[in-house]
Amino acid sequence: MMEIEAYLRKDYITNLINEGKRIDGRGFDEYRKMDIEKNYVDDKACGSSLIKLGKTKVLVGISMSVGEPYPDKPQEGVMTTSVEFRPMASPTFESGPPREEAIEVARVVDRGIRESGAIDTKKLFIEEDKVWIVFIDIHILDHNGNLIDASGIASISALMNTRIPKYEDGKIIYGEFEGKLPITCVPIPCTVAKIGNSILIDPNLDEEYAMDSRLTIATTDTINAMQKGGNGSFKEEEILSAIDLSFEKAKEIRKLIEE
Amino acid sequence: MMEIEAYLRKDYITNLINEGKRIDGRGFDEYRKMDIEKNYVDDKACGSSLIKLGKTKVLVGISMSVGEPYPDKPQEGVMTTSVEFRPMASPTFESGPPREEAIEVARVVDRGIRESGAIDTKKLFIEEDKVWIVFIDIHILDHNGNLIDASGIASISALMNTRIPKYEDGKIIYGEFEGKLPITCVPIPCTVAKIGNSILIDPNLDEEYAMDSRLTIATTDTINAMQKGGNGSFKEEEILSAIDLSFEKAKEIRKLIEE
Amino acid sequence: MMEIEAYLRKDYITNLINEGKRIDGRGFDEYRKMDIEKNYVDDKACGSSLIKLGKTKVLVGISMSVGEPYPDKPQEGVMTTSVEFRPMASPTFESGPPREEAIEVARVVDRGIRESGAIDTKKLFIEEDKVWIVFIDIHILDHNGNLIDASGIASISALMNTRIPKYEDGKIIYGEFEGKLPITCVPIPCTVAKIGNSILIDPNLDEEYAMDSRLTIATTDTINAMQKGGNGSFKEEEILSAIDLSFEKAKEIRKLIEE
Amino acid sequence: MVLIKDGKRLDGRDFDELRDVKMEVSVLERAVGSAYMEWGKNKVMAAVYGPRELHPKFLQDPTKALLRCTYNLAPFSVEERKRPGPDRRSVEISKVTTEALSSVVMLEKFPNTVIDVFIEILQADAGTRCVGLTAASLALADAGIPMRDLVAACSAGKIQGEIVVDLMKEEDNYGECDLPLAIIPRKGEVVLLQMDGKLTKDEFKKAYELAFKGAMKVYEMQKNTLLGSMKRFVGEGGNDDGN
Amino acid sequence: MVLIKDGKRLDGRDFDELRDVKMEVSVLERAVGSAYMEWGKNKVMAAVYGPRELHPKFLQDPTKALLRCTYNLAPFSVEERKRPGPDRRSVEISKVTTEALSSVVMLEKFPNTVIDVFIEILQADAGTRCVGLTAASLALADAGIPMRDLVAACSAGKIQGEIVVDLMKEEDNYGECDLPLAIIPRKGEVVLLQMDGKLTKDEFKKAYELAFKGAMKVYEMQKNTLLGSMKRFVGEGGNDDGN
Amino acid sequence: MVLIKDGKRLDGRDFDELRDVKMEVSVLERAVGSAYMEWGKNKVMAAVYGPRELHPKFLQDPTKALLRCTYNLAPFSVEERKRPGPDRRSVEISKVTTEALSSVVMLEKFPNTVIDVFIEILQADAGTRCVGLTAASLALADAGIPMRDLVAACSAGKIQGEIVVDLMKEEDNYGECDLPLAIIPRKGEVVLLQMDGKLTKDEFKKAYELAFKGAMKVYEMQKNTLLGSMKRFVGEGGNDDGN
Repeated sequence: MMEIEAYLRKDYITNLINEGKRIDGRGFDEYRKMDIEKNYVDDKACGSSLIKLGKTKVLVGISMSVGEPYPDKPQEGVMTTSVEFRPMASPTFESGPPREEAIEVARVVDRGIRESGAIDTKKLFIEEDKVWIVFIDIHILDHNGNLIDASGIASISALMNTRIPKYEDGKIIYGEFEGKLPITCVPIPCTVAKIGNSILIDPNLDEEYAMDSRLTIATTDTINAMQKGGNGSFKEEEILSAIDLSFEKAKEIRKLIEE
Repeated sequence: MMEIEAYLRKDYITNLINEGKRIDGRGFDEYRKMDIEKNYVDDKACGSSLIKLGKTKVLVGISMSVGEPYPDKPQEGVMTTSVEFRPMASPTFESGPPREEAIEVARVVDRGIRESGAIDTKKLFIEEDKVWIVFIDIHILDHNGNLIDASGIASISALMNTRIPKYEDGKIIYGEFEGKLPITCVPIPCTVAKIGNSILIDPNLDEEYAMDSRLTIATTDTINAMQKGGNGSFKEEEILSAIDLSFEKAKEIRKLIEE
Repeated sequence: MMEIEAYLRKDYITNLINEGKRIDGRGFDEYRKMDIEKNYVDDKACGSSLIKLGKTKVLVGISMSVGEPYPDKPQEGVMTTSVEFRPMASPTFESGPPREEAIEVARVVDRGIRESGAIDTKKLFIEEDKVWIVFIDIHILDHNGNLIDASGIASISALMNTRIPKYEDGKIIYGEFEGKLPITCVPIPCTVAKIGNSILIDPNLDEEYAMDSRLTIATTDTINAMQKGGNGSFKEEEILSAIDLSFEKAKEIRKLIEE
Repeated sequence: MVLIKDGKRLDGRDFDELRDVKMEVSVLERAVGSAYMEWGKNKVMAAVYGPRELHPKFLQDPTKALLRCTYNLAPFSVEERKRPGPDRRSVEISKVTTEALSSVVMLEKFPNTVIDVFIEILQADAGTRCVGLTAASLALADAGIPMRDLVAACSAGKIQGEIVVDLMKEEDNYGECDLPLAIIPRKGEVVLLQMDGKLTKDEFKKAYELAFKGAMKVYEMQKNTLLGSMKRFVGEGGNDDGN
Repeated sequence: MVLIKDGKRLDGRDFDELRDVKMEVSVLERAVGSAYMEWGKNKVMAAVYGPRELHPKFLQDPTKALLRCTYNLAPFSVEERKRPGPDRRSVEISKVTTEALSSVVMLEKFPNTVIDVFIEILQADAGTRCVGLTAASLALADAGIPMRDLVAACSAGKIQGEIVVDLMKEEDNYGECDLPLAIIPRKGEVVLLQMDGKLTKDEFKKAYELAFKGAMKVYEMQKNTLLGSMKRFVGEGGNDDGN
Repeated sequence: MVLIKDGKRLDGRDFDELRDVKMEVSVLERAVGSAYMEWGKNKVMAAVYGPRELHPKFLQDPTKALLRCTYNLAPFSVEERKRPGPDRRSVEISKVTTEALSSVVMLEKFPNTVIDVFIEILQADAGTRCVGLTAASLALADAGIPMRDLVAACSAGKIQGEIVVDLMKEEDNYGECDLPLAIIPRKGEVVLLQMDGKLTKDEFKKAYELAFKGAMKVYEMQKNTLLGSMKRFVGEGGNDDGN
């Protein structure tokens, strides 16, 4: 529950924003410094990326296993996205099964990737009743705001450097690889926060405390996923300008991770 | 835990009963008004019934799926009964897995149907290792007393209007049907409560607070299931007269749902 | 959490030990009276032993079922060890899934048996993808100290009197047997406690409250498993002398259960 | 699957036409407030308990009530039985529903308490989160919980390249996009917005407008329902009514 | 399977004959009270803890103690291993056992507390709920918990058309009906009654009488066991006993 | 699998040679203290929160803090994905890690509180419990929690009949024995000791000595790391540093 200090901090941030300033000096349309270390879990995972978005740290690892397809798509591989808010990342995170905040992050990241068709799941068919399962595991290590974007960007980056293990005689040969995971496009989620009447991108932790609501828009060449969060509301024009901003920022970020 | 108000209410009800009266004016051997809406979940469930027993509301839906038989009965279909005390139904119900009260309702309803052989499970065999599974899902929506009878009556009513989906090439074709679920008899549970030295049928919520114990008897042409509940005790003659009452009332109810 | 009484008891025990005495008059290298009733669950389990170690009572039952082998050992049977701290056994045990203390007991017992190769799992192969699964279920009934040794000794004793059920046409015929479970050696765990500067074997409950740390050593003709527990520390020479003591005591106990 | 033929949808609707909607309040005895809705083939019940004391105490907020919405899909509400208990989809819907309603309920009036809203989907046929949220809003009003406005919801989507309002099951399954929207009508602002599929910005604008107009229609029905309920209440209590 | 031959049952018993029953109390060190029973091939232990303070506090009843019985089937107690943890059957048996014992334990003497009764089925061979309840009643007496009476239990059933007392496993599996009964002997009233199968009213009466008489025999054994235990206790404490 | 060739191990190490070890502290923003380690292919992070008030209150110890270590293997840290959530192995490692650290942390200084230590194995390649414990010890120091000493850990084992230090994955899989050890270096005593496999007493002595020496090397690295961190801290705050 919110305490006095949280209220004061919220007031302080809101006043600052109303004056057109952010606590860390950024412009309203400016992301924090983003640093992506690809193949961080180089020896064990099939793919991985560690992202530092300001002081937020998220590690995404990709595991591949062989399993059954969904009955309604018998010729396609399967992807599944899990998020763990590790208790290491914040004093408010607890051990135990994911709570609703973690589930929301997982589902929004999942939708951006799934709906854009970023993974060419048709190429993950092995034989009847056997397809590749792609596990996207998002490990939150240090929570300093905007977990959705950090998680989504690290996820697509990790998928882009994922290799498919060798599969012979019904067994996966870990450590040997057959090729790269087929990726068709690069969906990027961008999140804006609304504080007072201002819209600003990539809220840090303090700004998340102060925000009334947020809106995430994941884009490729189209919009692929949207998610409004928080107890506040958005006007139509705010949504439309957030869409423009998302397309623009996604282009910049896409360059960064395609390097 | 019981509070002062509950004690007062219990006293009031008990005194009333001792004077030969019920709070809603019914006779001791009289059910509340019973209203059954068959096929309530008309488009999705294989069978369903919504019962209103006084102000108690219970919705039962039947789902059919294909699975493995029990090893000791390889030629027979399977039935399974679940009860959910939805938190919507009472301020004392909580979200989460069923507690002992819900489990008891499920098991007593299940026994009445199972032991009477109401479902002709031998006709639910499909092929080796494949039989129909009949799911009876009991959804308590509004708890105003006597959940066992409401659940049991709605369950057999729902089963009686259940259709078996089409099954082709190892897949269920939902929305198309092959025939009706084979029902051989109509087991009806009747519950009496003991308050002071009086035995009365179909206790409402207030009477359940006041009752010392209850006895449920599910009958077809024989007794198929019995369950004593509550912290009190029964004399032999009370049990025997409850049996007579159960046979008699079951006949009336059977007519109602066979309409 | 520890209470005043526990502190006083701890002090009392520690002082006693420092004077070279134990509360029940035993020598530091002396086990409590050990009584083993083999085949206690004579009619239902495949093997069983009830041990009384002083006032500690542990019942171990062995169940056999047929299942899949581990992928990396397709020709070998499987063993699995579970411990339940039944709430009957102590006012501090609660219903629910095993807590860390119970898991530790299970894992230490398991390691002693597994690492010594006591069960000849290669003889538990049935046919492709089908092997015997040996379930060791440890049921703590009365906790008066040294649960690891009591559990480990009862487990190997139960395994030694385990029979393999008949298996015909893909089904287990319970109650008929094909032969004995193949046992190659008799691993015995011995636990010492460190109280002050003293090392003593087979701590009872009071001594467990007072002990700084404990060390379990499971032996056959070699050491097969070790586990240090508790918040204190051990010197090298203490460990070495505990090893000697463990080999020696294991011999005595082995005689007892091989009778 | 052909979803559009001769400019009409599978069930004969125009692109901007809602399915049939029925609303009723005070349908349950035990709950403080309740509502029942049919919307196309959807059948949904909502119930409100509280404000009541929140346990355990350390969860209490001395400045406002906690609002807690629980969305639940009955096992038999869909063709292939759904296993009981919350899955990740239900948890997410519960969360966005709670947030949407938190924007209107005057939580500050009931410090240290919890207001529970339970949404049961009894039969599901696409758009259940919109129906559930709309019904929950009615149940809150029925419970007499003070609100700044109602919340009304409606979805839009894209099927065979066309933007249409209020997808039914087949359109949801075989269509290209779904966009559920909830608004607070008096301010005309958005309190729930989700989307998945593929939409250009222009398509989004069109879908947004259709969903918004749909929600405004739903809002009118909500007001009429509550008005009818109040009239009935006045009528029942008054002297001039013979019923 | 032939269950009756020449008027005798599989194990040679007459229709109204109980299996062998053994009882013992004070078998555990840590528990406040405990009992062990063998009944046919059943082996059952019961233990009592409390009255002790109930946590969390909001569960406390200021007018009486909470009684909580937990019935548990050990994994190895049946031929095909039972997975650890409570299943629906165990939960139901725990509930009816708790209710049966609540009728005799003087709960009103220990407000705000809980009395826990743990029943462990170590080997199971039909009728375990009757054995468990009978043992639990002994363990409560052994713990010195004040009771208005003991509870004694016994089952009856129908096999091959005959009503018989105290079914063993094969009779339970292949028989037509099982009726477990528990009574408070002094009042002669029923505190546990369950039944499943097929019985006419007349058959029920016959089964009821057999089970009732069986329970009365069990009651005599319970009293003797407790008397023996008290004698031993007096003997141990006294001066005139050389043991 | 051949693990030793020409007196050298698979990765060219001598029998008494450790894998490469890297240490860093203060790597996380939110945690009170944190550390990162690479040890061979292992990558491990540790974080400390607290001392903070312990809830629920009845768990509080008025004489000292509760130390609670949680060891967790990330799903992608091993080749075949590990299902999230604690398994029995993790629970056991968490327990022995907690006990090892309890021997040095001055818990008595913080009554009624809890100190949480979280260990995340991000990439696993044998010996993770030793790495985790070593990192946890650094994180506690980084958090400024008063300790009597650091805890340093290292394993030894037997491969192809030879006793060697610090097993890597292949050696652990195909070797005959693993013996993880943790010490409090100033007293030279053992606070964690586990072993499984087959060892004679003489082999144990040899393995013990190798592991002990390995842990002493690790201890030196720990001290240097913390010293470096302090220097950097002093440097950053001081006037004479141009960085």
